[in-house]
Amino acid sequence: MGIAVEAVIALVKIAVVLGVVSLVVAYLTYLERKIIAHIQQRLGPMRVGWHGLLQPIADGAKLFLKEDIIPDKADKVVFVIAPIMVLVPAFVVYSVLPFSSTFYITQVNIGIFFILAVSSLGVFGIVMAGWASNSKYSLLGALRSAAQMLSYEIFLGFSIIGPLMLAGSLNMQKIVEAQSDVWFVFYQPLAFVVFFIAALAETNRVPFDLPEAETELVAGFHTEYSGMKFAFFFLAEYASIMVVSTVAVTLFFGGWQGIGWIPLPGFVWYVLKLGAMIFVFIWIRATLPRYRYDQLMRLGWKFMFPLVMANIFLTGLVKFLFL
Amino acid sequence: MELAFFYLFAAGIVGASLLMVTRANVIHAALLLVLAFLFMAGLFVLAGAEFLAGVQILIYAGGIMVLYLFSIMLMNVGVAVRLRQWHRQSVLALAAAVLLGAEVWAVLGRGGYPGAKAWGWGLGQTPGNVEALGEVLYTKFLFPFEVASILLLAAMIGAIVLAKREITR
Amino acid sequence: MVPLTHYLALGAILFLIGAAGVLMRRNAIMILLSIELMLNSVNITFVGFARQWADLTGQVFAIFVIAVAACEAAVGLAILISLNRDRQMMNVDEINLLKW
Amino acid sequence: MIRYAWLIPLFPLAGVLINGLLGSRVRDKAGHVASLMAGLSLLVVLGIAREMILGPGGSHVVPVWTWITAGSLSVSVSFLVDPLSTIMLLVVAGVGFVIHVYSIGYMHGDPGYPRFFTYLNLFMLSMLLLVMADNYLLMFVGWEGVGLCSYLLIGFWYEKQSASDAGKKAFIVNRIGDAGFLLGLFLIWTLTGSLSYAEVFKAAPQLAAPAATAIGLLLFIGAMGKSAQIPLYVWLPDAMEGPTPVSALIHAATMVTAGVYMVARTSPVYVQGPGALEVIALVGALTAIFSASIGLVQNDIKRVMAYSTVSQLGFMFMAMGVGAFASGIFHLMTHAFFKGLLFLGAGSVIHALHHAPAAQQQDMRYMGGLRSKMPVTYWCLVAAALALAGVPPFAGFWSKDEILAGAFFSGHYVVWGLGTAAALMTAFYVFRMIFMTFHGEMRVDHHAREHIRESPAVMTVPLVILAVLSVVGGVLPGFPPDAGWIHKFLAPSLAKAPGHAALDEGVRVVKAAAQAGAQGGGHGTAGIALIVLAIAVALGGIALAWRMYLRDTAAPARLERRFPGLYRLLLNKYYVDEIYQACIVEPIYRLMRALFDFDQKVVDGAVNGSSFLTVWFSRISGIFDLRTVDGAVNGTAGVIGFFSQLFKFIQSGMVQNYLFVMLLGVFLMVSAYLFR
Repeated sequence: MGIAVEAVIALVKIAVVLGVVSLVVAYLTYLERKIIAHIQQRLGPMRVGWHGLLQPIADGAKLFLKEDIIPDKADKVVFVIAPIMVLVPAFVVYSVLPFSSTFYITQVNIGIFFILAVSSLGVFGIVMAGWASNSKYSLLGALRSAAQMLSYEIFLGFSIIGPLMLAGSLNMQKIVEAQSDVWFVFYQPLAFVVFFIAALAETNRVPFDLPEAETELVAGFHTEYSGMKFAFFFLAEYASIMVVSTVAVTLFFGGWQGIGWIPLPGFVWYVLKLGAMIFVFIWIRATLPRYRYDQLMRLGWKFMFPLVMANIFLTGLVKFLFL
Repeated sequence: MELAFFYLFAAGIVGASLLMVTRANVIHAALLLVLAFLFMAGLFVLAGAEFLAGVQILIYAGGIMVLYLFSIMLMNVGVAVRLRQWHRQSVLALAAAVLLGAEVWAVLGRGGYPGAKAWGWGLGQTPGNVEALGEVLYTKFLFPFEVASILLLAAMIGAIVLAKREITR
Repeated sequence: MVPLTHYLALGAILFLIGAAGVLMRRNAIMILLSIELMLNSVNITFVGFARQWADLTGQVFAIFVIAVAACEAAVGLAILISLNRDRQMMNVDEINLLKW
Repeated sequence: MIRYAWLIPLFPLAGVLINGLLGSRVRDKAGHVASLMAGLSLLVVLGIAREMILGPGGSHVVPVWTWITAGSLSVSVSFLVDPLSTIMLLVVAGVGFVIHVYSIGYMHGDPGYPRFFTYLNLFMLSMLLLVMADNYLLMFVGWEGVGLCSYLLIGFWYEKQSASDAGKKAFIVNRIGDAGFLLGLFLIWTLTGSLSYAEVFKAAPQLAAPAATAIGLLLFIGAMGKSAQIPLYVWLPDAMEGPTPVSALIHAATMVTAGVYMVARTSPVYVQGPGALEVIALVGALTAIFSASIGLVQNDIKRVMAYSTVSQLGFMFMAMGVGAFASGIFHLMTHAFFKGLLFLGAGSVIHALHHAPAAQQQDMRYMGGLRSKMPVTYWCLVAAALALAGVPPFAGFWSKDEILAGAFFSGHYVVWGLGTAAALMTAFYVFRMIFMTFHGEMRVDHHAREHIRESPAVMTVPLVILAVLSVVGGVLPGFPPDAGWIHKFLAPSLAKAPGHAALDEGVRVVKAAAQAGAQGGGHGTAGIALIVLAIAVALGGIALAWRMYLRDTAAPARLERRFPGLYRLLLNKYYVDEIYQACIVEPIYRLMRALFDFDQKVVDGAVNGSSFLTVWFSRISGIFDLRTVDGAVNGTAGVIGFFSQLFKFIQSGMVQNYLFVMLLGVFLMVSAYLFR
């Protein structure tokens, strides 16, 4: 098998994952609208296709065809690069996610660390977008976003240290295998709570959607964007939700491993768990109000930071004493 | 293959750095530096320092450079773009740098380094070098590690004191 | 396997670019960015040596360099912010209070 | 059970912590806490003693932890349980517990109640450490600990000037002895390379006689201080300023016998240096008769006891000195019973008289006729007095006369003679005390009379316990066959002195004679003679006291008129305190004053003179400095200033200029490397 064949296989895999993920992400928007609608006693999209099933495709077409406006005073280059800069890290992460024990694009030694590192780049796009738009709402949104993501990245990173200590590896496959008996969410409930809150903040989701707060900042950093560039931001957000859900499933819920005797293929289990996680994300958006900026910082530094530190300490202690 | 990637990354780094140094707009410069860092992370992966590559992206690109951007946005950079960008000693400095570069080139040309040894592990294999690095970092280099942590603490306090607006009531 | 000389040459080039940036630019932020570049050139040589001799000490020191860089960035930016607040400018060659 | 020996000192430690740290909380319960702790200790001791006495005995080391490791010196905190320490543990824990209980009643209502019991438990802890230590250093810790507690407890009523003075006196005099003890320890370590008993005793037979004698004498200096022997006994009578239970526990039953215990423990070393033993025997005998004679005329009830204690300690050292180690320890035990009882009884009397004027509470001239008011105290004290006087079958007879027999049969006739004389005086003064206190007409202050009543049960029950022990404590362990059970029990712990065969045989003969006397037969002329003499001496002393203080009450006054000099000499305790004051304390003061004057005049004069010289020299050199040196300096400064004006332009204040120069420096360095 020559290097060329390997490259072709890799490319095919990449194409498959990219395509599927794009589609799934597009349908996530549909899912979100539908779920929120039902939570709020509405019907949601119903017109395009059966129960509005073709709505995302229609939306995509609409956004694709819309006029792409670049503000006059904007920094053109940065303005154009920004949405790409947001989207690319969100998709790059998929290259190391293990969708099942056999299907993945590549394995990296530093698996989970790679995901953290790459997803931390997402903030650049937002900052660039906010700055390049040359609008005060955008800039405020970008500043908020930079501070928020910089802070919560720390808790996100620290919260996964507990499970990592238990698994003894950074490799996603091994982490999943380490949970064949008990999911880490039972060993590490504190870490999971912190992880989940930090993940909400990292993905700029309610109740931490300060950077794009519609009511204060008129959509924040992407106020000036339209058309396909706007769609990129949208896609990136949902792709990020998928990523953090995947990480959550991998780290805390045993990845593709099933529950006991139920004979389902690993991939199905994976999708089921992922779906549940994403549902919780949407559910929270439909339920909770937005935090104020100072509350957000206080929650992070004064509550979650000590909590997650205590968790690491306790895990280390228990591991040192009993394992 | 490896060499080809090395040249690719090296070209990226050098190009981004050169562009960075010559930008008038600070934001552009910072973004170009981020680009250089990303290439550098690729270079690290190539050199078998996968963890370092992760750190480079996570801490340098995702942390320090975001801090730079954040700070730059807090300051008004619009005016600075229209000012004179180059120091009066520029020409002299450039000459000195080029001369120094020539000298370094000569030194490197002499070669004569001890022979290479092979890593105990290859690319993409497990166990990766994270375990090995952690082992070394927390045993042999524990004391420097603690010193670094104290340094970070001191820097944090210093930064807060320096940047804090004095509150007058 | 990439020869050690390549890493060293790359490191030297980056260092000199950074040094030239430090010496030639007036804008304080540009100087800080150039210093970051210089620090990273050192990292490249460290990693190159680590690669050459299969010794992790180089990588460990690269990590320490990153820690130092973080400190430098934090303190440097804090100084710049207070400077910007007090004097509304960021040009280093106008700051010469230490003149004789 | 033996491996739980570490529990024994742990309970008093708990008591110290509870009472010491929570004193204000436990308040009235402090006594109960302390007594409970002492009782728990006693339980463990009894368990261990049961195993030691009924079981195979032997010597057991209970390691706790390694304390000091420095070079070749290695000291561990570990406890030794062998027959000797078992006996000591029984005495310390038993008498200690009884006195703790007694103190609940005696100290009731005192403002320092929790403090008192903290000290008392601390004392128990130290004393138990002392007797259980398996090396000299740990023993020294206990040794110093009991010294500290003694100081604290003598000065317990520290607002009283005389009490705090007495405390300081005890501490300082003990310090002198401790210096000797420490030197002894250094010498032991130098000569044997270890401080643990086992290794020292293993090395002891190889010691030269002079070395062993030196060690023995140095250690005995420590024992002199702690056990109040001539010339360091002066602190013990003053120590009676402390509360009476303290006097009973520390200054009669336990702490003061530490020296005796130490000598007995060190017996393997002592038998290598007979010279030290001779000195001990003589000092003991002299102390016995010397303090007994002082005791004859004292009027303070506790002082009589104090001198009696010193005298009895003399007896114990006498036993050590003549090589009758077991007899000495036997006497230590019986003495702890009856002397503790005597003190507690005296305490009971003082307690009953606490409404009398302060000066009369302890003065026997203001007592008398208390028998009917305090029957329990009276009968207990009579039992103790009979035991002390040596009337068979009470405890003192068995132990004291063993000592005298030991002295006689080992050929120390002088010691024996002094001892017998002291025994006569003992019998006299103790019954003088009984008669003056309980018999005759009541001389108590009128106000206090109606307040006199028997002490509460918490005080009398300990008295009765100790009384029973005073009666049977001698006959049970000391009764034949052979020399008595206690000799056989203690034998593994003690070394054999030279000529011990004759001694052992003599003791055995005396015992046999006593047995025979009880059975109506007889053999062993000397033994029978000794026994008869001993009984005669005891009864004679009692009869004399009876005659002088009950029949013919004018007799003491007559005697006083006839021998005024002797009487004053005895009443003032041979003026020993005054002699010490004049011969040691005053000269030291004078030396200090002289040194002070020397310092003021000579040293300060030299200092002032040299400073005066310095000032003048400085003035002269100052002129030189101003003209010549400053001129040079200013000239230099001028030159530098000129060049500075020139070069200052280099300092542009711009960081980047400096950095540029730095880069040039790097350039030059690399050039140097390239073109070298």
